[in-house]
Amino acid sequence: MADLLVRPRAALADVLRNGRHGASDGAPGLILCERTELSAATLIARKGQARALAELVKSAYGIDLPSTPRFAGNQLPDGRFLVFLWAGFEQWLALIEGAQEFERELTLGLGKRASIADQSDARAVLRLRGPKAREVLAKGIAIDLHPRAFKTGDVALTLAAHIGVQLWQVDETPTYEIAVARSLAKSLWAWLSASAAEYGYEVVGEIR
Amino acid sequence: MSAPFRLGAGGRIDRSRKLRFWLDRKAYEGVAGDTLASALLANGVHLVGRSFKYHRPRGIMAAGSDEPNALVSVGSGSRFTPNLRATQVELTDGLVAQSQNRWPSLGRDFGALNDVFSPLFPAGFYYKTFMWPKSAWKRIYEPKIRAMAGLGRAPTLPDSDTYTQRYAHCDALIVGAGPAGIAAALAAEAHGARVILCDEQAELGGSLLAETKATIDGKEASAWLSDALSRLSHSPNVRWLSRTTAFGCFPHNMVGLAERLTDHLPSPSEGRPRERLWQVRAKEVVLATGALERPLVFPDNDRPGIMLADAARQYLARYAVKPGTRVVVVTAHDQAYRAATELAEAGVEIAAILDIRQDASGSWAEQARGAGLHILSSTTICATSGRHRVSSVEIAPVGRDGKVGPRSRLACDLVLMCGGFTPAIHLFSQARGKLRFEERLNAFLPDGGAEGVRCAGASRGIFGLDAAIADGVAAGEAAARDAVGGGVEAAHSPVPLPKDLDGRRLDPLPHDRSPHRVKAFVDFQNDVTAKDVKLAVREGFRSIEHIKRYTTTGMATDQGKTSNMNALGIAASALDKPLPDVGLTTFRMPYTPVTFGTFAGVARGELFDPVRVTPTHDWASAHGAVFEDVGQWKRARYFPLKDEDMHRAVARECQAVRQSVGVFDASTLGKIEIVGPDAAEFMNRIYVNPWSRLEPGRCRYGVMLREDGSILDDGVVGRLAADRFHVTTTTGGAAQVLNHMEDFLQTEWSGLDCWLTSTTEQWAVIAVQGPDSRKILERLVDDIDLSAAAMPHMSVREGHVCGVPARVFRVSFTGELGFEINVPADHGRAVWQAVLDAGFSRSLTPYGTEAMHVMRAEKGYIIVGQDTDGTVTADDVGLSWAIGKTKKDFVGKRSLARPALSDPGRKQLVGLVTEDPELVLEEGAQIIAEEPTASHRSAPHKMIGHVTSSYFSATLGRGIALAMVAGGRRRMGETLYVPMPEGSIKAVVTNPVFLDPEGKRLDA
Amino acid sequence: MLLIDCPFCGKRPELEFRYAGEAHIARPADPSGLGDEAWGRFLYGRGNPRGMHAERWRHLNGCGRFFNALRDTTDDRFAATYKIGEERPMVAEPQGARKA
Amino acid sequence: MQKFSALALLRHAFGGHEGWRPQWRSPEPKGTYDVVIVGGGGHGLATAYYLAKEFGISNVAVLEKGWIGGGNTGRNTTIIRSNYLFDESVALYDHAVKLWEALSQALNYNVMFSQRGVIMLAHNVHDQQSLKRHIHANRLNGVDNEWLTASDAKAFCPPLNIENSMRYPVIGAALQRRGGVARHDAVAWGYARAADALGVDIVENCAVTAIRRGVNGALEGIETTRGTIETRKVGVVTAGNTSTVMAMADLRMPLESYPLQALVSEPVKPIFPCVVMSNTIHAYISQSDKGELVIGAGTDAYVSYTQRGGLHVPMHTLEAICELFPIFRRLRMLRNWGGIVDVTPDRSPIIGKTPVPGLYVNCGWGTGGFKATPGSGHLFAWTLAKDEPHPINAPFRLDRFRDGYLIDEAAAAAVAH
Repeated sequence: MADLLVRPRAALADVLRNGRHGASDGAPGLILCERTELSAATLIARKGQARALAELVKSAYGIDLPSTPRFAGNQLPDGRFLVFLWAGFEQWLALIEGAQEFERELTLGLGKRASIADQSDARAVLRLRGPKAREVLAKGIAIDLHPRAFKTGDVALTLAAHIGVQLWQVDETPTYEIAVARSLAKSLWAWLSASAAEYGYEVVGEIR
Repeated sequence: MSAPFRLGAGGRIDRSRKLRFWLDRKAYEGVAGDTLASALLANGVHLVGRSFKYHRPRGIMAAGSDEPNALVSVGSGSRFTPNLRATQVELTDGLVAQSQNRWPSLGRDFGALNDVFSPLFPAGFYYKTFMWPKSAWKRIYEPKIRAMAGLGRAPTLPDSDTYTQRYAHCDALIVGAGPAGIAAALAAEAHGARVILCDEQAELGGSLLAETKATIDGKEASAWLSDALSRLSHSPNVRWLSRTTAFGCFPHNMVGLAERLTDHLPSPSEGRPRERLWQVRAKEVVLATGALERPLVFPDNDRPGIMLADAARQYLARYAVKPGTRVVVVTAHDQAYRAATELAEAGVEIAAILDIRQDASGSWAEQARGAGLHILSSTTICATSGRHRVSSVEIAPVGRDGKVGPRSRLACDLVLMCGGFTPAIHLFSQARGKLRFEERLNAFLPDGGAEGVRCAGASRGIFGLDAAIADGVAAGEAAARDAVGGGVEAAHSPVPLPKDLDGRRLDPLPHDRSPHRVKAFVDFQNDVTAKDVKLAVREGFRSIEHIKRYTTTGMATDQGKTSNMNALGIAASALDKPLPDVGLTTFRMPYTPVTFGTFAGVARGELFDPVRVTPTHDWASAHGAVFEDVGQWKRARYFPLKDEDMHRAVARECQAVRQSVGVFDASTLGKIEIVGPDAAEFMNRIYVNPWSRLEPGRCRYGVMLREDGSILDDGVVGRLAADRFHVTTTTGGAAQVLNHMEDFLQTEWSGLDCWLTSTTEQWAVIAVQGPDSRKILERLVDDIDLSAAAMPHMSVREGHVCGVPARVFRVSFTGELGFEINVPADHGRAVWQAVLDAGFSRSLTPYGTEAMHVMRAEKGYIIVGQDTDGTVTADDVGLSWAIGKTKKDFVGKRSLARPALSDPGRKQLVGLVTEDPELVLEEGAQIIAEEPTASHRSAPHKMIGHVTSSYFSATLGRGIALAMVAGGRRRMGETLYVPMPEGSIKAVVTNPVFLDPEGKRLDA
Repeated sequence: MLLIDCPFCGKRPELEFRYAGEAHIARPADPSGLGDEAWGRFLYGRGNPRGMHAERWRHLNGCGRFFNALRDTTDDRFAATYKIGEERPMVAEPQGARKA
Repeated sequence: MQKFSALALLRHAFGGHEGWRPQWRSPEPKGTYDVVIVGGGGHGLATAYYLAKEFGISNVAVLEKGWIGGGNTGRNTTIIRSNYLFDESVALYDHAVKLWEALSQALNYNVMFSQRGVIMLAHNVHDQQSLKRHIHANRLNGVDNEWLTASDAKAFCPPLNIENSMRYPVIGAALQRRGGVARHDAVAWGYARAADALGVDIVENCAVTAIRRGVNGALEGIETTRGTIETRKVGVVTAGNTSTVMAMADLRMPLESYPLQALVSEPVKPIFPCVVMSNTIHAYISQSDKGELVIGAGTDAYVSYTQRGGLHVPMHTLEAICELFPIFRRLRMLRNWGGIVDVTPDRSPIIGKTPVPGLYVNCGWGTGGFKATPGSGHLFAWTLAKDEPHPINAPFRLDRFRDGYLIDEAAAAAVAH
């Protein structure tokens, strides 16, 4: 009966509506999409194994495991893009596009040096880009996102409208990504969409 | 109907845009750029309010946020707003204002009787009376007092506006956009600082807005201002905010700003927020908040038409309004001469300038003399008259000996007063800066001590345009240097206090009348007079805080901006102490009142607090589930069919599980993965249970205590491998359990080699419970042997369900054969559906938390937080079997040995069955041992316990309850009593396990 | 809102943190060897000083780490934050400390 | 003592109120006293009053480092109620409510005790179970407390929002009709005036700097900023600063001191007829005689003596207020302030003897001390006079934290499940 396969449903599938929303004049202040294709896992370095783990990651994936609130990524030989986001002391969140049983894959490679837990379904990841991105985020995020203070490649674990999030800056446009606990994703969206409304925003299938 | 007191030219107003507005249903006309106050003055209207206590007629005294008198209600319906200062209300077309605290009308106010009887109402009179007869206080006195008090009416409809908030960060926050503030902003920006500049007024510029003659760097002041503003607005590093009040300074340089966005617009465009709260984290703060003009204290100084001198000058210069036609000026400060001179130039008749000082020699005084104005030095005011507007004053010379000479009368329709200026140090003081008293100014000045906060200009006693600008430049540079660093150097230094400071008057003006008869006001809004302050001192109130609280001076909606220093001066001389020794009342946020909605922002409805939902939430709501809030979670409580009430729905759901099968969403349970070589050791220390011998693939019910011995949480734990545990917690306990575990792992046992990861969000948990549960699961699982032999009760297997990687637990919170399927959350909804489809033929029934509660109660399973509270131990609820007896230590073990926790009289968990099976006890009901006889039916009763859980059990056909009863386990079979208002209910103590005590169903 | 210097994440707003009480109160190695008096002191006795206070914080909505801090309870200024296991830094006792 | 009455007001009116004398003296501290009360707040002044009034001990000094009533007495939201859960707490707080009911007459000072009723809101099933447990326990203790449905609550307090659109809708409430508010300053002044009239010395601007003990460890006297005072009995009633004062006797207390903020709106005409509390979404509100809405915010999260807290705390409180009372959204905050509250592990006070002979302590009232002022003063006076606790405060002894006999009102409220 394993053939009776069921289809996954992303955290925000019920609420995201592609198209233009909020103020309709001029270009949208913000463009957003949910990154449904990602697999995720948490890595925690085993006692005293952080350096060894970093070497392993470097040799296995050619990625320098960040030891500060930053992220680092690399295109794997098979074309998939893998990133490691700093997620606390000797902890990381690993994200990869479309992998089956990502946890198993990582465990094979890194299991001796780190404890790994699948989080592919535990978080919703939003990508947002646009001239008003900082204005919108500043309505609920208390850290300074000014280019002088928060740069491309920086990662922050913080609160957005009282909801715990992991935020990182992808490029200077600026483009940001926000990871949020699955059960709270709709609440975060309620706040984000309300905050973006005055600038007008557009929901799309994906942002490249 | 054009405004008779509006000048034909000048001012920062747009005469071409006429605005119609109403006060108390009378229509007037103003122009764009007016405030309500300036427009009323332009129409010759001075009477706008009534005072708090004596209901005295009051007019417009100031021109800004320091106005104590002219409070009005504005708007109507869902936008009605009371207690606004007419001096701050920007005029809009169609604006509707009402005067306050009067009945039936502003002109004829019955409340004014209070003024007649005022001798009976000195400061604090209400502490001395209204005590007899005792019963009259609640019925008569208090309601009367309350009805008299209060100013405007509260709105009666929910606010239809919205509010917004945001965080901001900068190197230098500059508060106040007068000359000093703008100069500071320019300097800080030039040094590369990120700058925020804010000002409470609609237009930036502060005192520059009333500078009609002065020049700066060779430019006219107004030109300099517009150049400066355009430079600031073109800088990417500057954000400037008008209509924005910095209302509070908070720890670590967090400053709160309230920005008004729509009140000045004719029709608030829907969807646009009315106000915005800024939470600004500034590396450095520059306070350029200016200074407040002080009134003079003399008899009847509160009549409409008696105004602060510089306020009158601003009405003239900014709004082109003549506040009167014949003016008497009374002053202790040179600034008033400037006002007189400029009014005279505008064609206003200056009847006289009375200077309480012996001679005034400042430049402004010289100009006034030059203009031939009539100046009387060493002259005071003894009386004023005019019912709704001042019509004359009685003046008298004051001899060198202080004696008041013969009076003479001067007719006038405007009296201007100036007692000097008080630096606005409110925010500096809030920031915990030190203050020092400056004799020569009769003012407190900032004296360091506030980290990253400095003052500039008049707020630190630096008056005069050029000095203020120079001081602002120095402050802006210094702020940039300290915030940005990197070799930025300050080229200028703060301006020193000038030698020839003048203008120092805090005492009331001398007069020749009986001190008991006259009212010389100190706090205008709260009707506090000089004699009230003296009375407080006479009655033994020595601290200024006591005097303030006893007289209520400084406690009105202006927070004493115009009154505090005068009250302090009067108190000091009454106490015969140097003023600084009397102390200064603390400055509190907000600087001016801030709308509740601005603090609350978008937090309403679903944005009030985040909502947590499970993957099946939408399915459940689509199928009519009734939800309950558990922490932030929404949990389906029951699934009523058609017209079912909760009672019948729950009965049906329970019956399905007991007889065939039901399905339940348990995704909200907390899940923590504990991994590593020392995982078992960690478990042994955190839980009361022993874990070392638990086989991989098996589960155990775990209990953990706080260090004080009380139960923290419980849940089933599965051991997936020798070094890997899958821990479950209660829904509400998940966060604190992880925090508890992390605390010990990180701080006490950092040597242990294991790690904790929350997997609560990763897994959707679908509980399939009931005799038929196995048959249904077998259709969805093919790589796990679910047979009783292969997978006994309390075991766990990893495999696939519907082809999805899954962890399947054979566990039960219902007492039936049952399984809990853990699948990745994205698949939760689909697997849920698959289970429903597979169970269709067996009438599989979704059930909610209520049915779950009933069934677990039938089995005597506790719910932490319902059957236990923070005082209950494992033994209290019969869980001592779970404690690893051989373990030397675990969290909470030592506390269990304390006398109170081993007391034989402790409450213990028992079952209760009512004599009448139909009766369901009330949760929270109290239990007593003896039947209350008629003789001692009345309280107090000796309570020996209370009902923690109580339901009607359809399965057992009776009400059942769990209760905590003192020495309960020794009372099996005893009859106890539950006294209710309607009479007491008999109940028998039983074993808390009501159903299948041997657990046959579990092991099916 | 305080600005707290997390040893792992840097300066962050107080909202992200959870206060966790007085620092350097080590759990006794052998609790069962302690009398009620001593155990009661361990559970409940607190210095609660007016002045420099060694306290625990957890960066709950951040990196999740517990750490220690020295803060003057008379003006809420932090003198230092430091990792669990590190010695309490030497800092001058502030003005006005312990004034009743 | 000059009698206060309407007649007296009238009489003095003719003299221009020149005839009023100080409500209490401003004496220099004497060298010795039978009892010294440290702390001139409501509790301390009440203690001194009852020592003189009920136990004939009038050679008493109340030492206040600042101005009397300047601590939490003058900074709280003045809510008075006795609907606690445990027998011990109910006895303690209802003892106070009974004294409140006759206090104005007893002190000849109108403390404006207004029994307008206190409503505590339930927002979920767990709240309901907990409030019902309180209601039944109170009823069997002879203390009034009744259950209201949401619409009953709305009828009792018309501004209350009971819409289901709320994030946490109101599903019911507990009402104690005898609960209410009082004028906080008047309580301090009234007790000061009455105690002074009985011979008690009230010494302001006098801070204790040291506690002197003899060879046997017993208390012998204290050092103050205004000189040494010999005494055999000292009662410490210094809410907010108890740990600091007790440290002078080398005692480490089970206390932590947190900032507690409160605020008032601008005054408006009567609109709010009672007191409403919601422990679940953290809001406490009533309307003062002057017309201001008096609103309690929560404590800040950390120990502090600054009497000031963060902006986010009043923000959170006003979010709750606006959710519960949408018609107040346009009202404006006039004044916000902070106090320091001593919090015990079980959220119940400590009233009794200490390990130091002659040293007594009354502390740990957390956020709820004002309501207990008369009862606390009376019981503490008893304990000081007889050197043993009154049966009502016996359970609130210091050593309960050694034996574990906690009176845990907070834990009893438990957590959501």
